[in-house]
This record gives sequence, structure tokens and C-alpha cells, in this order.
Amino acid sequence: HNSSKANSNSSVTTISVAGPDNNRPYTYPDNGKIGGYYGALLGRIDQDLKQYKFKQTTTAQNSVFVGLQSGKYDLAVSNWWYSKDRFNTYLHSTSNGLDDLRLITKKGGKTANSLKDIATKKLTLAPISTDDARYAFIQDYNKKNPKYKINLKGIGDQSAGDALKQVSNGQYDVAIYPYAAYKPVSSTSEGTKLRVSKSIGLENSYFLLNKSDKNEKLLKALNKELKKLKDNGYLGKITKKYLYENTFEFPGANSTFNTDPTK
Amino acid sequence: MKLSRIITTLLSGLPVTLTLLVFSFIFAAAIGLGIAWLSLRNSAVCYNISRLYLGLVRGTPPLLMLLLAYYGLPKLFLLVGININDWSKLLFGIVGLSVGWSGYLSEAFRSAYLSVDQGQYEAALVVGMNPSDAFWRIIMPQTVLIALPNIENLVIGLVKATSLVYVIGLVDMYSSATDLSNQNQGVYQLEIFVVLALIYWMIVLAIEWVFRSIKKEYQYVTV
Amino acid sequence: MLLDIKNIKKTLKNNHVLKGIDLSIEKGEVVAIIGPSGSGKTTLLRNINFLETADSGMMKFRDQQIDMAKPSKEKILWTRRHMAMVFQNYNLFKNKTALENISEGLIFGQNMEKKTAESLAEAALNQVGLIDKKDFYPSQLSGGQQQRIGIARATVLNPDIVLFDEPTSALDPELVGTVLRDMKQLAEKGQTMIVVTHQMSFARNVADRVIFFADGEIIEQGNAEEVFDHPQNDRTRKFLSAIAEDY
Amino acid sequence: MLLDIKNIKKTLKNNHVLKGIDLSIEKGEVVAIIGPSGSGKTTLLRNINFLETADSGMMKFRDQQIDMAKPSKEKILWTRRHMAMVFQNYNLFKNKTALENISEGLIFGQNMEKKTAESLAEAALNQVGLIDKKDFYPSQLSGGQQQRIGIARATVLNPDIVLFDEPTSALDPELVGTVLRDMKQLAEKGQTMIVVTHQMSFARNVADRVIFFADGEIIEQGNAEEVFDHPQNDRTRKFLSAIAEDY
Amino acid sequence: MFDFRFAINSFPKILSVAPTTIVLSIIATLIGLILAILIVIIRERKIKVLDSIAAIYVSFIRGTPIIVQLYVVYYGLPQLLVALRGMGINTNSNGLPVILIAILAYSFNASANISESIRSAYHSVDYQQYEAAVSVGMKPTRAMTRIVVPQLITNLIPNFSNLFLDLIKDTAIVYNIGIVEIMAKANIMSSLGFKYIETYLDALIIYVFICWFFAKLFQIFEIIARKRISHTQEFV
Ligand SMILES: Nc1ncnc2c1ncn2[C@@H]1O[C@H](COP(=O)(O)OP(=O)(O)OP(=O)(O)O)[C@@H](O)[C@H]1O
Ligand SMILES: Nc1ncnc2c1ncn2[C@@H]1O[C@H](COP(=O)(O)OP(=O)(O)OP(=O)(O)O)[C@@H](O)[C@H]1O
Ligand SMILES: [Mg+2]
Ligand SMILES: [Mg+2]
Repeated sequence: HNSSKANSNSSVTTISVAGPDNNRPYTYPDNGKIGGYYGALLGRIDQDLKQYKFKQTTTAQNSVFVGLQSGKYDLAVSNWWYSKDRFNTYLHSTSNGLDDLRLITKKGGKTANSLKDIATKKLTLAPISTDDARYAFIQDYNKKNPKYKINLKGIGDQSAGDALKQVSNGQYDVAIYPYAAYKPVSSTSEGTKLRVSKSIGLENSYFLLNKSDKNEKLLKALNKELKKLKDNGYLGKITKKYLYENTFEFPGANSTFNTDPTK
Repeated sequence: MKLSRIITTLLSGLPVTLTLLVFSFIFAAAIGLGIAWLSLRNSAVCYNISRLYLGLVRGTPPLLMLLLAYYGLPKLFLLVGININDWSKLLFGIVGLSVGWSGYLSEAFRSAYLSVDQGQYEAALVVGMNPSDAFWRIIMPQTVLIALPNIENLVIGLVKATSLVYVIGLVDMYSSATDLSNQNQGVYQLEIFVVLALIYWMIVLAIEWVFRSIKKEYQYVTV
Repeated sequence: MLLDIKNIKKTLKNNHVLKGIDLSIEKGEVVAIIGPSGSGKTTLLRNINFLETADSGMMKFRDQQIDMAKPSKEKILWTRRHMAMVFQNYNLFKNKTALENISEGLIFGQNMEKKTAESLAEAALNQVGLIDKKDFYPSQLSGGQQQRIGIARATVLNPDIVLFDEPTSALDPELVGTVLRDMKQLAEKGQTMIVVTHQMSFARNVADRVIFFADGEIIEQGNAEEVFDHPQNDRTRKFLSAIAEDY
Repeated sequence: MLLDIKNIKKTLKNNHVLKGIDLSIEKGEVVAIIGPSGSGKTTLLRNINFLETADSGMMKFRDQQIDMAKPSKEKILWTRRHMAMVFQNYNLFKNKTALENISEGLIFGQNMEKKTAESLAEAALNQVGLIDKKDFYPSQLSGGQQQRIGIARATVLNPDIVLFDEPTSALDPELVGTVLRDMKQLAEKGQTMIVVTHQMSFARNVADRVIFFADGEIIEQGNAEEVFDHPQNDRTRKFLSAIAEDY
Repeated sequence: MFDFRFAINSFPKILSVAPTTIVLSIIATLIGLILAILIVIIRERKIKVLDSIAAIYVSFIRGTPIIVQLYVVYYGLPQLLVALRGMGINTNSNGLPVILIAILAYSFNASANISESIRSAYHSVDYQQYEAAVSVGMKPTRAMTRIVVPQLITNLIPNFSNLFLDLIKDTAIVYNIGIVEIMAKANIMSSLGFKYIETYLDALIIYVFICWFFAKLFQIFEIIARKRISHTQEFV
């Protein structure tokens, strides 16, 4: 059913892929295709899996999931983290990347080195896009740590630059971002006023797929491919290239990467 | 950031914005005319259908309308076995905006039609025109002229609404702006958006000028 | 008999506006209808021309017999193409020039070629002395000019009967004369006309027959002298005295 | 002299509408102004009441000297509170009842108590025989009734002068009489009035003086006989013959 | 794929923030109305300089998308305040609540649109009604408030209703600056499981109902106003 379409070569299956259009450096629109880390990863997978052809598009993040849910898209790419509901709603791959989470504060202002710090020091956390995995991540944290709850505010699509500006001008005390999102901002005039914490944890990301027989089959191929790319160092290579540091070389990276969050 | 870079980037989205504007307006007008026609027929069923349509369409935020068009419409078509997923996004954007604006246009036409002097129609019949000639040659042109100020407002509203197609990933002027802003981590957001606002304003000023010219052309046709 | 109407009845919102009227018009006759406001004069003309459909009534027009309560589309069109009407508020097509107002009926009512229609329209404009206004829109013309074009629009169709509904009552007093003069000329040429009017002098000087109409009925009719100078009915007398300038 | 206007001039869009007019009115005088459409009659009344401001002109009204080109707010208000105006289209306040239409000016123009104003308004309604319509809105009244309330609204203010601008020209012919009779009564009571009118019979029967106005100028004036029966000026003669029913 | 239970469970939660949408719309409309009246007075009285400024302001606001306006206020206002602080004026840009920014942006937007509606309603009142009022000796302002304004109101209501409904729908983008109204709540509810269709359907139902409700309310106002204030309806 849905958007799979028999090509001239009937053995090739077309997969429609969507990614958010403002999630640099993970995904962004690049001449009608997906750019950034996942653009590179998809390109490689497309090359390797001859039986699949990946039709790419970018759109607003909530829209990506409306499309994924309705079956318009087969595969959604970005640094999606684990949440139980997501994994129940969609098919998911094994890990396809490793994010390094940091807390960003204002130089000379209040500091935080862990999520618990934010709660105990009563710091205000910059609002997080409700579609963003970080939002669910903090919700999850709050559920697990009812004693040290963080005051979480939602917001619509917002770039890292905007959020970090709010920290640098003192509107909020702290923001949480993967290092990759912080890094490009750090060199801007606002960014030089910021201080970044050490890694407060590593987080896996996954592909999410619309539930269908076609995609079950795709999933198997994807998982096999991801394992190959991890093992041959391709993931590490593009992580270094697009995300500014090779998180796969971090201590504990291997065990984190290979854990199954559903267990 | 250089102003010229901002302007050229934003203008690269202009063709999409204008395409959306022109085609959405044409289709919205066509649907709107149909709905107005339904609501003016002497039939309770037709009237209620048109009311229901208007209630639904006019109560739906354009943002949701676009999502519905892009994701809902293909599902609907699949029910009858037609796959339209491969249509371009631009088409879905046009569909969403057309449906969204059809409600407003229908009301504009309806009220304009009702305010055309009934005597005009009768005078046409009396010189021996058949009803359809009377309608198309006398009533319709006057309806359009009466509706003109309303239509102008709606076109301007439509220009602005095209900015919402970001929600289905169409790269119009607004999306070009947000993407440019994101390329620089949002540092130049304010500058970019001010330029964006000015470009939209120019488009609207141009539209106002066109309508002013039309009004001037027909200044003696005081309906 | 050119037009012969029998027992036309019309009810509007429980209001018996026409209570069974008989009316016959001979070819060449000029009939003036007078009567108080709201008595149904306009309604009568509108029913004759099928702008409204009567509740009952038979009409013989030329050689055609028409059931006024159930006229067929063809008969309606046929009737309208052999009759013309001039309105109180002129009702010139606002989106058409003076010339187009006159040619429109020729082209779309009588399927005439555009060229021919336009030259006929120009001739009609010439006759009322308004040829220099041919490209003007109604809003650019005075009331008197508009009404004279309204009359030209009606007569250019060469109709068997022209119906006039208070053609001068929306006009400034000095402009009334010009319109009435056009109408008088028309009458002198032998045009059959039914004229609803408040201009007693026109009724008196031009009409072959005057009909006094009240409350949906013909109360009294006859030539001008009979009706104006020797009214038989109280209602007629009362109306005439209200109109007369006795303050 | 109650009102004495000197050399009033008014240009509207490069159009010399009033070309320097002198006009004096004695207390108790009834002046009728006649003249072709567009000659500036309405404009004259509007300038007297400061609904428009003249380009130049001096006005002496009662004991006040007013520069018509630069009237102060206070003088405008004072003038309006000693004059009243009756409009062609009645212009009753659509959002007020018949009674309120009359009392409004008393309460807000003359600072009268509401109670007193209302009893005066009722008396005025009684006089024109419309007391049973006191709670009706204008849309519920006939044109004749509306205009008679318009007159009551003006006269209840006990003004020194009432200005009438074609008070009957929007009325059905049978309704004209009632309004003219009200006006005649008023004149007989000694009310000073300036009446722009097309009703020659009213001008003839009621007016002390008739002014023929054309092209922004007073062409001729005198009593009715002088102007109507022995007009001195060609323009006057031409106008009178256009009005006369000679078709 | 459609999770009915999720849709039904989310509904009351999304509904619970509907007041934010409504209150935001109402406050913005009220402030907009006040600004609009000022604009109308300035423009109709042709007050020098201010008149042109008001005209440009209205044209600009009517010529730019609300989402762009929202961002310009959102990013511009703090910078303006910072700049003012630089000039020695003591302003605090930090504590600026987003709700204030939203209200401001939507009020500006409403003021421009409403001012145009009022102007057209004003022009549709027969000017002679005003003249009749001053000719019985009312002061000009009184003639306005007692005669012209009551008649203007009925002409205004249908347009005003449309503008209000548009504003309600336009608030569907305000989640972009972090205010939790209907759309934001729908997004938040969805983000956990990335299930959007259900919550968007909920939101749609709520919007359609709200719009239907206010449309009816304004219709009733109009009927009442016609009967009680303007008496413009023909009594049959
Ligand atoms: N659409 C309608 N619905 C109900 N009653 C109507 C309608 N049209 C006209 N009437 C009524 O029918 C009666 C006759 O109206 P008509 O216009 O024929 O009178 P008239 O003699 O032409 O009057 P006038 O001299 O004022 O033109 C009036 O009492 C009027 O109120
Ligand atoms: N606002 C205006 N702008 C330009 N010209 C105007 C304006 N108002 C009136 N005029 C012109 O001023 C002249 C005098 O108009 P006015 O209404 O005073 O005439 P009138 O004698 O009252 O005519 P009528 O008998 O038709 O009422 C006319 O030629 C008219 O076209
Ligand atoms: Mg009539
Ligand atoms: Mg006048």
C-alpha cells in the first residue's frame, strides 16, 4: 500500500523519508534533500542498499510525524531519542548515532553540571521545543526524579541560536543541548558569552518508521547496515565531521550504543 | 550578515509564494462561487450543505487546513484507490489554501450578489434577455465590482497566509527566511524577519495598487 | 384587441394586491393608470410582463393565449420580446455605457448583429439628442438623461406595447418636461402604451383613456374629462382632491 | 432685520456654487427660493447653518455679527440653537423613536430636563396628529409622517428661523398635501421661514417673497405675482416655462 | 494507526488550555479595539503627521504575516529594551513574559484591522444623520456618540466578528514563542509518542466549536443591536 511505488526496475522499493527542516547540524533542507549528519548517513545507506531508493523531503518537525503516522512517510530521520510511547507507536531501528548532552550557562552566571543541579539550585531552564526529544528527555527525567523536578516549559520550533541567546542575555539560567547544537553558536558574538558544561550523558538516537510490512523488511536491512557502518567507523567519521566531536570515542560509548532502551 | 545576501535568499522563495498566491486565489474563487451558488439556491438542503461547509472551513486554522490537505487528502483519495502522494507539495499547499479561502470568498460573493439591485436583473429580462444572459452580462459584473474591496482584503490575507506553508515543508519566502536564520543559528533572525516583513509589505502594496487601478478603471460603474 | 387580460389576481404575503382585474388595450391606444400609493399599479405591470407570476388570470397578447398563473418559459420570453418596460428608477445597466444600454437588448434579446444593433442604438440616441453621451455610464448622467435613455432602450426594440411605471416621479421638476415630451412624441407616432403616472397633466393631455386604480381594483375608467372632471366614484373624488394643490 | 447676509461666496471643487449673495430676512417673513437643480440652493442653506463653511461672507443674525468664513465654535453652536433645519430626506435619527427624535434637540441642544422635553415633544406630536406613533421608529413610518415629525423636531426648538430644503420632493404626491398644510399653519403663526421648494403653488400661496436663484446668484425676487406672472429676466422665464406643464 | 483512546484522553487536556486561546484573543481584541478607536479618530480627523504615521502603520501591519510580526516583536522588543537601557533608560528586558509579547503582537495586528472595519462602518452611516443632529443644536461630539456611533455599531459587528474569529485562528501559531494554547498543548501531548493526528483532530474540533460559538454570539449581538441600538431593521 501507501507510497511504495514500483519502479521501472521492479525489485527497487521506494522509501519516502522525511526530516525536520530546522535541526542543524542533524537535518536541514538541502536542495530538496536532507542535509547534515542524517543526509550523509542516508546517502550512504541508499548507496549500500541497492534494493531501496530513498525519496527525501524536509518539513516542520511536527509535520514530519503527522506524515509518518498517516503513512505518507515511511521513515523519519533526525536525532530521535528513546521514549516508550514513540517506540510503541512506530517501528524503530537500532541506534544510528550518539549525542553528547551538555548544559549551557552564562559565563559568570550560575553554573550547572547535572540535571539535578538545575533542580537543587532552582535554575530556570530555557523552554524546549515540545517536538524535541530533549522535551521528552526532561519529562522522563522528572518522572524518574520526582524529588528533583525541573520546571519544564514548552515552545514551538525554535533554533538553538535563539534559545542560547536567551541564556546569554540572562532571560534563562540554563539550556540543555547536544554538543553539536551548541558548538556552532559558540563562535557567534552571543555565544562567546556562554559556558558549556562537561558531558552530562550520552543519548542514543534511532530511526522511526511507520508500521507496515514493507517497513518491517526495511528495518531488518537498516539494522544490518547500521551495525556495519558502526563497525567500519563510518558513523564515527560522520559524527566527527558533522557533530564536531567523535562521541564514539567517549568512555562508555560502546556500551551505551549497544543497550536496548526497551529492556 | 550582508543585506544583499538576505534579500537574494528571501527572493529565491518568491516564485513559490507567488505561485501559491495566484493559483490558490483562482481555485478558492472557483470553489467560493460554487458554494455561494449553493447557498443562494432556493433549497434548504443546499443551504445547509453550504452552511456546514462554511462552518467547518472557516473554523479551521489555516495551519491545520494545510496539514489536512497534505496528509489527509491522500488518505481520502486512497480510499477510492487513487494515489496522489506523489503530487508535488506545491499542489497540496494550493489545495489547503484554496479550501481555506473558499469560505471567505463565498461569503464575499454571496453578500455582493445580494446587494446588486434586483431592478438590474429585471431590466435585463425586460429587454428580452434570457435569464442566463442577464446573469452573466449584467448581474455578475456588478457582483464582482461590489465584492472588489472584500476580495482585495482576502487576497492580502492570502498573501500572508502563504507564509504558513512551512508546515508542510514548502520552501517559500518565509521558509527561506527561517532557514537562512537557522544557518546562522538564529543570530540574524531579527534583521532577516524585518527584511521579510518589508518584502511582504511591498507585495501587498503592489496588490493594493492593482486594485486601485481596477477601481479607477470602473469608477463610473457605481453599483 | 392587442392585449386582453382577464381576471388577474395576485396575493403578496396574504395581501390581495390585485383582486381580479380585466384590462384590454387596443393597438395604438395610450392608457394612463392613476391611483394611490400601494394600490397595486406596479404589481399589475410586473405581472403583465411576468416579472411576477400571477395567482390566476388569462392573457391574450397578439395571437397568443397565455395562462398568467402558469406561463411557459418560451411564452414569457416571447412576451418580453414583444413588450418593453420603462422603470421609475430608470434601472439602466450600471455596468454598461449609454450606447450599450440600448444595444444590449437588440443583441441579446433579438439576436441582432452587434454592428447593426449599435447603429440602431446610435440612431435612437440621436433622436433623444444624447448621442454625445453615448460612452457615458449611467452614474455620469442626470436623472432626466438616464430616463430618456431608458425610454430609448425600450422603444428601440420596436415593441408592440411599452409599459411605463411612473417614469418621471424620480426626476427633478425641470427634467420632467423633457421626458414627458419624449413620451408624447412616442404616443403621437402611434405607439401603444400603458403609463402609470402621477402627472395628471400628462394623463389629461396625452392619454386616450384614464384608469383610476385603488386597492387592487379598477374603480373607474374613461377619457380624461370623464375621470378628472366628472368622477363617478367617491374614492376617485377623494384621491383627486388630495392630489390637487389646495393648501 | 432678523437675518442679514452679505456677499456670501462658496467654491466647491473649483465650482463657484455661491457667487456673492446678499440676503435679508425680516422677522415673520416667509421666503421661498426656487431655481434649477444644481444652482446652489441647498448649499446656501447649509452655509447659513454652518454645515459648510463659506469662503467669505458676513452674517448678522439677531444681535450677533458672524464672519461666515471663520465662525467660532461658540457662534456656530449659538446659531444652530436659534435656527432649525428640515431636510429633503427627513433625516430622522434612525436609532430614535418619533418622540425621542423631537426631544433629543431639547435635551442635548437646549439642555432641557428630560421630563420637560418629553412633554413638549408629546405636545408637538399631538399638534401634527401623530401622538399615537410616538414610540415608532422612522423605519416604521411613511414618508409623509416622517417629514411631519421632521418639522415638529425643528419647530419644537422654538427657533427664530426654520430652513426648509425641498421638504416635499421625496414624498408620494398624495402625501405632499399633509406636509404643506403643516408648513402653512406654521407660516400663519408667524414663524420666520426660508423654504427651498419646487412646489410653485406653495410659493404662490404662502410665501411673502419669492427668490429665483440660478447659477449661484439671485436672479430675481419679489412677491409671487411679480416673479411668477411678470418675470423680468429671461432665465426666470425659461425656468418657469420648463416647470409649467406644456406637453 | 489512529489511536482513538489517545485522541479521547487528550481531548480534555487540550480543551483545558482553550481558555488561554480565548483569553489571549479577547484581551488582544480589546486592546486592539482601543488602539483602533484612536487610529480612527486620528485618521478621520486628519490630525497632521499622526495621520500619515497611522496610515503607514495600518498598511504595514495589514501587509505582513502575523507570524512575521510575532517574531519581530519577540526578537525586536528585548533588543529595543536593551538599546534603551544602553541609552540610560532603565528597562528590564529579561523579565518580559512571552504572554505579554503575544498580547502586544496580536493587539497591534487587531488594531490595524479593526480600525479599517470601524472606518468603513463609520462611512456607511449616512452623513446626514450627523448633520441633522448638529442642526438641532447638539455639540459635535454628542452628535457622534448619540446618533452616529449607535448606528455604526450594527454595521461593524459582522466584520468585527470575522476579525475576532480570524484572530482566534491566528493564535494557533503563538506556540512558536512558547505559549501553551490549544495548538501548543496538542503538540506537547503528541511529542511524547510523536502521535500528532489524534491531538490535531482534537484541536480542530475545539477550534471549529469555538468559532461556531463566537459566530453565533456575534449574530445574536447583531440582532439585539439592530433592535435595540440602531433600529435599522425594517419592522414588518
Ligand atoms: N414583495 C412584497 N411582499 C408583500 N407585499 C408587497 C410586496 N410588494 C408589494 N407589496 C404590497 O403590494 C401592494 C401594492 O404594491 P405596488 O407597488 O403594486 O403599489 P403601487 O400602486 O405601485 O404603489 P406606488 O404608487 O407607491 O408605486 C402594496 O400594499 C405593497 O405593500
Ligand atoms: N461636495 C461637492 N463637491 C463638489 N461640488 C459640489 C459638492 N456638493 C455640491 N456640489 C455642486 O454644487 C452645485 C450646487 O449644488 P446644490 O446641491 O447646492 O444645488 P441645489 O440648487 O440644491 O440643487 P437641487 O435642486 O438639485 O437640490 C452643484 O453644481 C453641485 O454639483
Ligand atoms: Mg409603484
Ligand atoms: Mg438641493
